[in-house]
Amino acid sequence: MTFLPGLLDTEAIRKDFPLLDRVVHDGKKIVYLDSAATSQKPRQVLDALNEYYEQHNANVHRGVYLVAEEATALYEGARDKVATFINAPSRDEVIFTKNASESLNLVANMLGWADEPYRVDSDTEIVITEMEHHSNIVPWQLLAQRTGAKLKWFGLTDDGRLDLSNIDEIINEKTKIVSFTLVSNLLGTHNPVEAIVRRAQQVGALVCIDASQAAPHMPLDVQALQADFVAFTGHKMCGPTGIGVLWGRQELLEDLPPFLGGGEMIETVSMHSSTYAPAPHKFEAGTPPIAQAVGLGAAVDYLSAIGMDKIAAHEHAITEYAVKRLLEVPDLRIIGPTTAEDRGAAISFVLGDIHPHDVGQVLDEEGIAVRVGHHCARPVCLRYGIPATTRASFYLYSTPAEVDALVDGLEHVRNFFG
Amino acid sequence: MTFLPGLLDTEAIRKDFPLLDRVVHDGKKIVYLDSAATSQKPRQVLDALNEYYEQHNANVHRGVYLVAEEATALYEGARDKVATFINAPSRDEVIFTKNASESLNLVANMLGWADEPYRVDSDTEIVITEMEHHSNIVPWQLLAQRTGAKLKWFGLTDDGRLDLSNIDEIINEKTKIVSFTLVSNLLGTHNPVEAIVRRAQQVGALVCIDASQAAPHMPLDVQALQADFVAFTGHKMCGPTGIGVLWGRQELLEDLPPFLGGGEMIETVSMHSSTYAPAPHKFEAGTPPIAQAVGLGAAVDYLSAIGMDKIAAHEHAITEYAVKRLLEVPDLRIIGPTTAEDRGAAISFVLGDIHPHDVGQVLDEEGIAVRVGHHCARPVCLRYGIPATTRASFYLYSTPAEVDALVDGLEHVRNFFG
Amino acid sequence: MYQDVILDHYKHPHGRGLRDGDAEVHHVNPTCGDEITLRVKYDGSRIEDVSYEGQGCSISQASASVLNDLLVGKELEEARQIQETFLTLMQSKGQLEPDDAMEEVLEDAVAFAGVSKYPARVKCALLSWMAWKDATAQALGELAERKTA
Amino acid sequence: MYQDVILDHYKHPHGRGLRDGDAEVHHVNPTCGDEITLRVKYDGSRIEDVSYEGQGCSISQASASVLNDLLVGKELEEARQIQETFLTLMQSKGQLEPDDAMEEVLEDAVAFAGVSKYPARVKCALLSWMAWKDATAQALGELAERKTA
Ligand SMILES: Cc1ncc(COP(=O)(O)O)c(C=O)c1O
Ligand SMILES: Cc1ncc(COP(=O)(O)O)c(C=O)c1O
Repeated sequence: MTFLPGLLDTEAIRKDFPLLDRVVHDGKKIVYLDSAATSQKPRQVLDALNEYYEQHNANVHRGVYLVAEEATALYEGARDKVATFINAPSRDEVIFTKNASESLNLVANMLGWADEPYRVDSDTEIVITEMEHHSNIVPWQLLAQRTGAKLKWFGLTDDGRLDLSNIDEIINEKTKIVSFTLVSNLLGTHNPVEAIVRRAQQVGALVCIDASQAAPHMPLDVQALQADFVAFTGHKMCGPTGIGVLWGRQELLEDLPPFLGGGEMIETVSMHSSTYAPAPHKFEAGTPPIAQAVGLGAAVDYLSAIGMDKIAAHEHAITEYAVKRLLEVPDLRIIGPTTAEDRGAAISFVLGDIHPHDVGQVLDEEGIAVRVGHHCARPVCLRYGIPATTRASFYLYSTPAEVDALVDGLEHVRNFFG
Repeated sequence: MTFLPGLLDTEAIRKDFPLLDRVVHDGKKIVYLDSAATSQKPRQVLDALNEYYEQHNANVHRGVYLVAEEATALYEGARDKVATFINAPSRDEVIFTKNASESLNLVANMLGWADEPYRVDSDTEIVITEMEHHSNIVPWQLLAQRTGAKLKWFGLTDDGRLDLSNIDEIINEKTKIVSFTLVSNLLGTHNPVEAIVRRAQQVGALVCIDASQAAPHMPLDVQALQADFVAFTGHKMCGPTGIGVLWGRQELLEDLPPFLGGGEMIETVSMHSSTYAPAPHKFEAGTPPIAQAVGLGAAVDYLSAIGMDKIAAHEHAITEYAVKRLLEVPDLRIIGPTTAEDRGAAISFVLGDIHPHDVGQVLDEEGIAVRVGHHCARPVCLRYGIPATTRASFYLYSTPAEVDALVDGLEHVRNFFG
Repeated sequence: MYQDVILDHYKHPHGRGLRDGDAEVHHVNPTCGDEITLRVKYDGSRIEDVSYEGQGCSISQASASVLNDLLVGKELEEARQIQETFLTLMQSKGQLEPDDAMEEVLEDAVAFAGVSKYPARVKCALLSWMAWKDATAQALGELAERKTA
Repeated sequence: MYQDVILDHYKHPHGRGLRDGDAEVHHVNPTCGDEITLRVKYDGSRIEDVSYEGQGCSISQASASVLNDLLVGKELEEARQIQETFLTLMQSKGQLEPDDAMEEVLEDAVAFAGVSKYPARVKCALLSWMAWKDATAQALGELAERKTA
């Protein structure tokens, strides 16, 4: 077994994840290398879901009976846990959504309907980057179409980093919002927040950070980031599907208009008009994802008990090893940074002219689960002139042996199509 | 034990619902009479969730590896099940949302951004009713505010029915959309669909039906309803929290613009513009509630195996019995229809001048869980000049003995505050 | 939670009814529809009267009655301390056992200790107290304005 | 799924390259980025040529090569039947064991039976066939127009 400094006790950790015992194709144990798409779930999270449904299931916020009080306490308790996890100044800044995509759409729509000074309209500009996930592109394209605002973006350097050389031109007095990803899901690049935030603050633009690929993998401190909004998604961080988070600065959440209307988000309703509850409830219309919030709370507990800094160190060690081993594979080209510095644990590559679909399919037959395609970041593929990539991504349960299995699998792919 | 014709074998059914064994306040078994807020979940649904997370968890739609194919098949299989459950002409008409509130907001926003002939703007009118849940009021108020359209509504008769006497005036040539609830969550009223649909069709208005309180309780046939959109929510029909459904007619879903932007809902993305996938994916941005859809599929299987007609008959019998018994309680006034005809299994009432909060609290101490307040339908309370109601609501697992427990509890409440 | 003291105040509220005042506020508990209209009358910094009218559950009604008992006749400073002590008690989630000192300050209001275990009802118990705080701010603002005018 | 026949067609595609045609279409598989540009040339109702260029996985490339083999020289009616038979096979979710009759119609294309078990790859296999259908509709529409003009 390969020993790398900084590794977690994966033998113990893997026991918590039932799916990692899954056997596929004639008795091969799964090698799950697709955590950037969605993570596996520890037993602790599934237990929390079951306990919620079996013992405490009720609708939240309005019940005076015991089980309803318990459900409310569990749901709001999950908000407390998430607030602590991201070091939010106030629990009321944590909004539960259905996924990161909804969180990002929520920001875009709030700004479209806002009053000055936040309002995005035809005299203003929106800034994103060329490495965004579609979920941080399309909401802004829609906003630009609907308001007449101009959409601008930072391009990419050849080695997969943001090209900030023209930052003063891209972010200017007209810019209302700058939205970018902390870690790219395709390239793995970890972006320099400070430079962008500083420039945005100079011109009075708001900053929204897509932390979908960061929250699961490293300590996340929304105060240190100095952003105005931070979005992420539960299912990539050991939590259930069906839940996302938007953190926003309190003053903004007070000033900005609601997005979805309905039960839970109101203060008082008459047929003629309604007033809205204070944040976070203002932005949570309808019965919230109660069980999913509880599950996310359990995920946050699970990750925190291990320690986000330890998880980051583990992934760094695995990534360093994986980059090194992958570069040994003939004809393999990494799309994105080719070192483990300032990068996350998702590594995209192309293998000669073998199409990623074929790479993925043959790996699957070996029990190795990787993702192939444009990973919801097609502009990156266009930028590098490739139709798609194969992506292996790692998490706290990933092992050097799995990296080795991937490298062996890729040899097999080369022979197969050679 | 009270015998009523049409009852289900609740002894067997209750074994499927772990929460119904819950003991509260010094050993009292819970009497759960709040299914209109959210239903309890059968073991079969929890098993489906666990099996999904333990064996098949992966992100959907883009994976070429086995588990990803399984996850996709399970998620899309759930869509098939829901389509069959509501007799949809096509599975592609079933959109998964996070709850009924999102479904209703989705319709409102599609119409706000639509081209002619669907576009809601300042020359047009929106029609709802005074008995709507806030989730079918606030989205339309927001749409009216944002577009300048006029919001109109049907009032209520003294006995809790829609007042359709002025239907030809309320729904007129300017009306673009009529949105109303099939069954009221506060009054229990089951509304006459045909008259409203016929008039809407005469003037070329679209019809949206909020079936949140209908889908769990009776056979739902979207073709028979002849509506254009039907919304409902998973957690009230034995499914998980975090999932809702919008059914829409295929031509409409093709013509109408998307709402949330992001991964999954696109066909192709460049930085300059994007094109959208066909429905239902066009309306499902981001990682969908995968496990929750699977759970809803299991719920639909569970309900169908028992039979929606049998469930409706059971609830009718319970409701008839409950109405009769409740009317025996001195000073009790039912808000809503006082017979079991054309009504659902949610019964709201006031008890003399004892405030519903106090009624609910004292009942809770007896282990009886009812909901108190305005039930997210405050205009109904205003209409009947009451601050709030106590609501008992029944489902397939409710028994006559639970009705008796409620009536005994109410006697106790009267003595306590007498 | 339904101590006899609370039920007594509910059935026989003290000081109920709207009388002359320096400021009037209307507060609503959005979750349950409890409402209160409350007026305060100051004589300098002394509370001359707190009058109110409203509809709501026993907890919110009794709490208004207890407030009237406790605050009328007090100096503003002392009233503020009482209000804060009550707030502390209500936010204690049933973890706080009122001691003698607290009982001295809160008198009948210590009976609400049990309510603090029920988050949904805490808002009912606080409704009149929040209204009083708001009305006081308005009244004293007005008085201050009148003085400087 | 990777039958030798498929790999052979992938490595040595038949009829690849763009030649003269009556209509050209460009189809994309949005999930994976596979692309094809395809031209058809008709001689009356006889398919004179199907030429194509594209990038994509072995399945989509091999399927275009097989299409060229099967359709060039055929009468439109027969080509349609072949296309429909292939569609049936691909939508069979691995449940259909091609019989002799089907093998007669599909020749090398029966090798794709295994692909039908993989929903994500079915779209790859069908890409060129959908493009052909579309191009044919355009070409014949144009021809029809030319005739009536
Ligand atoms: C009639 C009606 N419509 C809409 C809703 C909203 O459903 P959800 O809260 O799941 O969005 C409810 C339930 O709360 C309801 O009873
Ligand atoms: C960087 C990034 N942003 C946003 C998303 C969208 O997350 P979700 O699909 O949960 O909405 C993803 C993952 O798919 C992502 O990797």
